[in-house]
Parts: sequence; structure tokens; C-alpha cells
Amino acid sequence: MKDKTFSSSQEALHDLRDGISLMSGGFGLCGIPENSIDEIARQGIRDIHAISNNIGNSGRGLAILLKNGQISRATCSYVGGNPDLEQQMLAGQVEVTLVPQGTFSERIRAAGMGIRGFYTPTGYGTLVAEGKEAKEFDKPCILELPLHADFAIIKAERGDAFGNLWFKETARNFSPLMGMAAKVTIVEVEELVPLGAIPAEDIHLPGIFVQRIYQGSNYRNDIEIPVYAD
Amino acid sequence: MKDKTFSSSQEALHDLRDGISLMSGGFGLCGIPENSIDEIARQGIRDIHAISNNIGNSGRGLAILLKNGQISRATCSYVGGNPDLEQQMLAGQVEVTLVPQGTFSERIRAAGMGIRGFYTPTGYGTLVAEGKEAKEFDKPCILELPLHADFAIIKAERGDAFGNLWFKETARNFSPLMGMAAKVTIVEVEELVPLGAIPAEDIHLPGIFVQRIYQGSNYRNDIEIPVYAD
Amino acid sequence: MSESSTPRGWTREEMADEIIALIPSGASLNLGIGMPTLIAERMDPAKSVVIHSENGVLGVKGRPTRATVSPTLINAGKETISVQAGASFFDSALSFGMIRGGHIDFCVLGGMEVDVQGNLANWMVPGKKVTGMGGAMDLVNGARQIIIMQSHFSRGGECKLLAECRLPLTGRGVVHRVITELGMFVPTGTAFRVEKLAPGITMAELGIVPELLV
Amino acid sequence: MSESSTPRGWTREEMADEIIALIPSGASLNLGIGMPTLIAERMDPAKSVVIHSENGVLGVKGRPTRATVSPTLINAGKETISVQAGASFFDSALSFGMIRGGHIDFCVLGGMEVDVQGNLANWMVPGKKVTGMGGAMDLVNGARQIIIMQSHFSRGGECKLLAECRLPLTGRGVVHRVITELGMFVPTGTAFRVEKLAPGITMAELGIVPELLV
Repeated sequence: MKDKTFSSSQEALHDLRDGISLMSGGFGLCGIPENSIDEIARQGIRDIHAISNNIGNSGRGLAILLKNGQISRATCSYVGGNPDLEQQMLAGQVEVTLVPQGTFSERIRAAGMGIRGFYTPTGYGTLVAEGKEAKEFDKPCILELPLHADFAIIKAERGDAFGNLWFKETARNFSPLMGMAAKVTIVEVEELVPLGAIPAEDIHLPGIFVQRIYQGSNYRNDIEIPVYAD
Repeated sequence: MKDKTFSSSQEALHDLRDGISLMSGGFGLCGIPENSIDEIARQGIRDIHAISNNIGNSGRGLAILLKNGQISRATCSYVGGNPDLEQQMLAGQVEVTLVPQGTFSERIRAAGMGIRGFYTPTGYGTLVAEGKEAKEFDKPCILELPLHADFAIIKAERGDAFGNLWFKETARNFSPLMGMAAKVTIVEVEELVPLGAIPAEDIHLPGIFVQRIYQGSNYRNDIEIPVYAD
Repeated sequence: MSESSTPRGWTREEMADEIIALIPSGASLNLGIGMPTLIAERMDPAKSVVIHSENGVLGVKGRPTRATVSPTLINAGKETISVQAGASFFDSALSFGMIRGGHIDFCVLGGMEVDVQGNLANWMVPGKKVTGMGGAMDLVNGARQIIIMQSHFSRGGECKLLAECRLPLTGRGVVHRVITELGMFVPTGTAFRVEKLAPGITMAELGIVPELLV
Repeated sequence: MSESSTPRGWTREEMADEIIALIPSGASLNLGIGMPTLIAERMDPAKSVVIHSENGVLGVKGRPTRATVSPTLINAGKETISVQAGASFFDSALSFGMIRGGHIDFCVLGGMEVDVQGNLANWMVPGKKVTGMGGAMDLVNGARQIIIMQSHFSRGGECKLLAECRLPLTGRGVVHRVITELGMFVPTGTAFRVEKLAPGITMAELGIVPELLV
């Protein structure tokens, strides 16, 4: 099978440029592609359309790029817990499109799966429905369109040279969907494993959707809100 | 977690009745719910609307119910290799609706996932598009609707008491999708395992979609077309 | 401490217990961010209620210990959690498919405003505060029963149970029940039916005009 | 054996090899039922072509041995197969999402009729034979390049490359290339461009009127 490994984040992200649309996996700080985000901060590319559930949180994750002024548009479902985004949105520095989280997930899946549009009851009768086609099924629904991107940066726990991926616990979230939806999907992994090391039934994202993969390093894996029973 | 185990196919399928819509997993004879099919043959319920990719093959699988005259309607994608179906269809004994296989899969998924309709280019400009709404995207598309069922019978390699399932190799096919789409999903397994025995990341169908599960027995696991390198 | 600031009615824990009493054994349950997560911590494990969190987990059990905590194991409120045996993890499309497809029996969400028609507002205050809807719009249109768990009065002292919501809506005609520290209420379309009042609370204290109460 | 029944042109194996030569290293490939499955068996593993079968597998390698055969490991033609290291299994919705979403580079299908507009018919003969479309309608609208691998003439001796298909269509304007035992052809919209003829075959033998050939 084709070997898609790159030796570093710098090599894997060599062709990013101003104005790209960029999906980034993770829920809050859980499962975010830390190395790729750091590399994009280093490159300093600008005018990014970021597509990510939270666009970072608590000053970390994609909020690093927000602070650098690298993001001009954001498509996300949740702004709470991300003061950088809320502030830049209210100041008009970042144009934010809020999408209900289930519609966000399904639009990304639709982009990857070649579905050209779908009807959902979510958002009917709210601001979200404005300007969208409505149609009556068992409930009134609105038509939602696929959400594509030029690049996706995602992180997996394990991956092989072909790009077959396995995600740990709730770190999966949007990442495999984004991996399907982008023209170029760039994966960083905690552990690069040999072909066949992930049981074939348990591959969460088949490598056919992945263009590049590299071994990540120095993961912080920050916990946003640690609560304990003891 | 709720215990959904039943002691036999007879108990798990106690409330089937004439006229039900019934999804049945499997591709050809691969991954079919053999015990549930045998039990339905024994019960002799009639006027079944069978929803299954092949409605059996080579006289086996759901073709057992065809031969018994228990199926009056069939929704499937492929008739080839199933002489019972082709014959009863041409004789007008079974009303067959042919659905392209990708649309078939996605309509079943849509039913389970609460998607009320979706646009696909598949079938545009063919007999499949007749009577359906069309709409222009990057390609002309047709609107397809979810495919629901009263009951689904599926087979998994392993399952636990809550109904979490794991499928082997290509035996997965339509089964987890049907498990999501039916009002009542009845699962038979090669091996009933304790809660937690399937790693939580590798559960192919979470038990929330499953209503009943039982330990199957005496599997034939017929190979339809054995070809060998040696 | 003046008498007016003495907390009246149920504590948050008591509100959580009132909701837990509504949920039958074997049910599935999604919990919103904030107060509703208390329910996960107070749920009796013997009850066989399976808790879903929309970031991709079924079988949430409450808090982890310092020994078992994992940075990749969180709920939708981004708090660390633990899970039961039989739990499963999945991606966000499947997670919201469970919701949209009607596989979640109960959802408990926080609210800013609820009205007699069962409309809910809980995601933005125009010009002031935008938290985003997160999964709330999907949950209110997907879960079979929507319970709103909120404080009875806003910080400004206004009752949050209204004739008609003023804030941008999260969903129309979606709320089945509202619980506040003062009681439990069901929107009927034209009024709130008072199902239960917290101990010592009178109808007069609700701050709802009498014609909106049945 | 009379001279007229002597097979002319390429064997099936040679047709498969002609197609294999078109497919670059690193590409993904879906193979239809019947003749196209020969391609899996003749593909050079060093070429890094990954073979998809729509029943839910990526990384098909050809036939299993009697020792490794598994009843749950088949291709879309229901033949037993084996897989490469790095193969993956998935459900039918994801499998067809790979197809519909444009992630499969090449698809080789059998055909009953192809016309100059790239229309394809391969799923039914009204009143006589219905095999069903299976995954063919999805494949022709999803895979990036569609190659039809078919016999040049029907059993009745009629050429299957036509000005206009007469059978019910599988897809409109979807075929990029047709290979038969006599040659390789590209529908241009108004004619077939002859890319290659099998050794010893002349244009006159194709059974296609000259105005449909360029």
C-alpha cells in the first residue's frame, strides 16, 4: 500500500497558504492536532477559514491562531469557553458562522460521502433556518449542504503508513469526518504503527481518506476542566 | 446497563406478525441471521415486506421464506444469483422495488440517524429517478427518503447483554445500519460476551440501537462462491 | 445576610433528584452543560439508565479518580468523566444520529427562557453574549423528552418562564417540562401547568401572572 | 472448429492486463462482478494499487488458500478473497460513501451496452432478465474514471458499442473508456475514438458504422 508518511509537521504542511479553508479536529482541547496547529502558527499563514467545533478553548488549540490574527472566518457550533473567539467576533475581526453541532457533523460527513444535501429538523423556526429551503416531513425540516475544506488537520492515537487510523476514547469526535471531507487530510499520531497493527475491523478511518501522516511529539494533552471523584 | 438477552430465537421473535416490514442483514449469504430466518420460516408469518440487499441467494437465506410464500414485497438492490426471487418477481407473486445499493445503504442509515431526505446523483437520468424530485448541485441529483422497518434481524460475531456489537470481516455490510433503522432490532450472535469484553472504541454498533439479543447456534456460514489460489 | 437573599426552594442536588425520579430504569439520557451534569453524579447505578454525551460516548458514570483520569475521556461540558462497563465511543455524526434519530429518551438542558408554547431560548443574547447553540438545537429536535433545568429568575430578577420567549430561539414547541428551584412546570401551549412546588413555595412566589398558570 | 468461431483479439487475461496498464501506482480501484475480478488476481502487488469491494473492504488481494479461506471474507461478486496488510473493513454506508464521495479513482464494470455519449446499460433487459443494479449506479456516478470491460458482441452477434443505448440506463454520460476483446475505445459524445486495437484486428471487424468512429 502507498506510503504516506512525512518526517515532520513542517514537511507534511509544506503547501498551506493564505486564504485556505482548514478543518481541525477535536472537541474543546480533546483530540486536537497540536503539532499541526503549532506549525501553522510558526508559518504565519493568514486569512484562514477555520472549521472546527470550538476554534480552540481557553487560549489554547486554534485559539493560538486566533491570537496571532491568522483566522478571518470561523465555522463552529460553540463559542463559550473561548474568550478570544467571542471577543474577535463581537469586534468584527472574525466572521463567525454558528452551526448546530449535529448539523455541523452531518454536513462534514455529507461532504466526505458525496451527499449533496440533506433535510434535518434541527434549527427549523430559528435564526439557523434563515435563507434555507424548508420542507415538511413528519416535522418541518430545512435543507443543509455539505461542508468541504481545502485541508484537514487531525490527530489520532494510532495510525499506519497508509493512513488507517484509530482514535482513543472521546478524542474521536469530528476527526474521522473531517478526514473524509477535506481535499488534503494531514494526520499526526501519538504512535505510528506498522500496516496490519490495527485490526482491520477496528480501523476508525480507512487510509483511503488520508493524504499525509506523521509521527507527532511532545503532546501536552491538556485537560480543560479536571474534576475528580476523590 | 439494561439486560436485553433472550434465551432463544423463538422468544426473541415472539411478536412478529403478518404484514410486517422486516430488514435482514447480510450480503448474499455472508453475515445473514440464519437462526432468525429459520424461526420465521417455522412461525409461517406471511405478507412480509422484506428489505435486504439480495433477499437470499441460491435458495438459502431469505430465499427460504420466498419458497414458503411468506414474502409479498421485497426492497433490494440485486436479484442476480437468486432464482427464487427472479421467478416470483417475473410471475408477479412478489412486488420488487430495486434500489441502487449505495442509496439503499444511505436510506437505511438516514432512517436510523433522523435524516428526513438526501440528495444523491445516483440514479439520475434512469428509471430509478422516476417520480422523484430532482435538483441541480455540482451534478443533477434526486431526493431519496429514509427507509424504515418494523423489525430488523441481524447477526454479529460478538455481542454483549446491552446489545453492543462487533462484526467480523465483510459480514458487517448492512447489519449495523439496519440495527439503527428498525423499531425493534433483534440480534443473534456467534458469541455472547460479558459487558466490557469488546473494547469501547471498537464497538461497531452501540447497544442503544438494539432491543433484543440472543446466542445463536448451529451456524452453517455457507460460502456461495468458493474460489482458491491453490 | 438579608432575608431576601436566603435561598428558597430546592437545592441543585434536590432539583437533580427530582429529575432522576422522572427517568425510568432502562432509559437513555443526554445531559447538557452545567447544572444537568449533576444528574450523572447522583444517578443510582442500579437503575440501568445509560447516559449519553454528544461528544461521542454512551455509558457516562460520573467523575474519574485521580488514578483513572484520562485527558481523552471527557463529556460535552469538557469535564473529565469515567464510564461503565459496556460503554461505547463513536464519532460525532453517529452521536448526533442517535439524537436526531430518536434513540435518546430524555435530555436535560439548561435554559435562559422557556414559554408556554414550549419554545426554548438558551444560546445567545443579541449584542451581549453568544455562547453558540452547540448541540442544543439537535437535542431539542431529537430526544424524545426535553427537560429544562434552570434557575427560576434571571440575575435581573425576572422570571424565566414567559408568555413568549424574547431571545432568539433554540427550538419551537420542544420543551416537555421545566424544573427550577421553585417547582416543576409543563408548558401546555397557553399556560404552565404546575406539576409540583418545592417545599414551602407558594404560587404567589413564582412571578408568573395567574392567567399563565393552570 | 470452424474458422469463424476462432477467438479473435485479446483473451480476458490480456484485456485485464490492458486495464492494469492504465492504472497508476497508488490509485484506488473498484472491480465489478464477473470479468473485472480477474484484475485483482493479475495486479502486481508492488504497484500499490488498493482494491475496494463495495460490500465493505479495502485492500483486496485476490484468492485465499484453502487454509486461509473465511466464509465472512468475500468480494461483491460473493467470491472468497484474501486481503493485504493494511486492509480495512467497514459498513455499506461508509463503503458507498467512499464511492459517492469521489475517493475511488477507477472502477471497472461489465456492460451490456455503451453508447457514444458515455451512457451505460448493464442492469436489466425488460421482460426478460433483471439482475438489478447492485452498486453499479452508485459506482458510475461516484468513481472518478469508469472503465467498461465487456465482450464486443452480444450472443446474437450485435455490436454492444452503439450510437444510443436501447436498454434501460445505469447512468448517463458516465463511461470514460470501453475495452473489449477487439480494442479500447473512448466515447467522445458523438463517436468512439479508437485508442487501441488488439493485434491483428482491423476497423472493419468492429461492427461499428464508420461515422461513429474517430
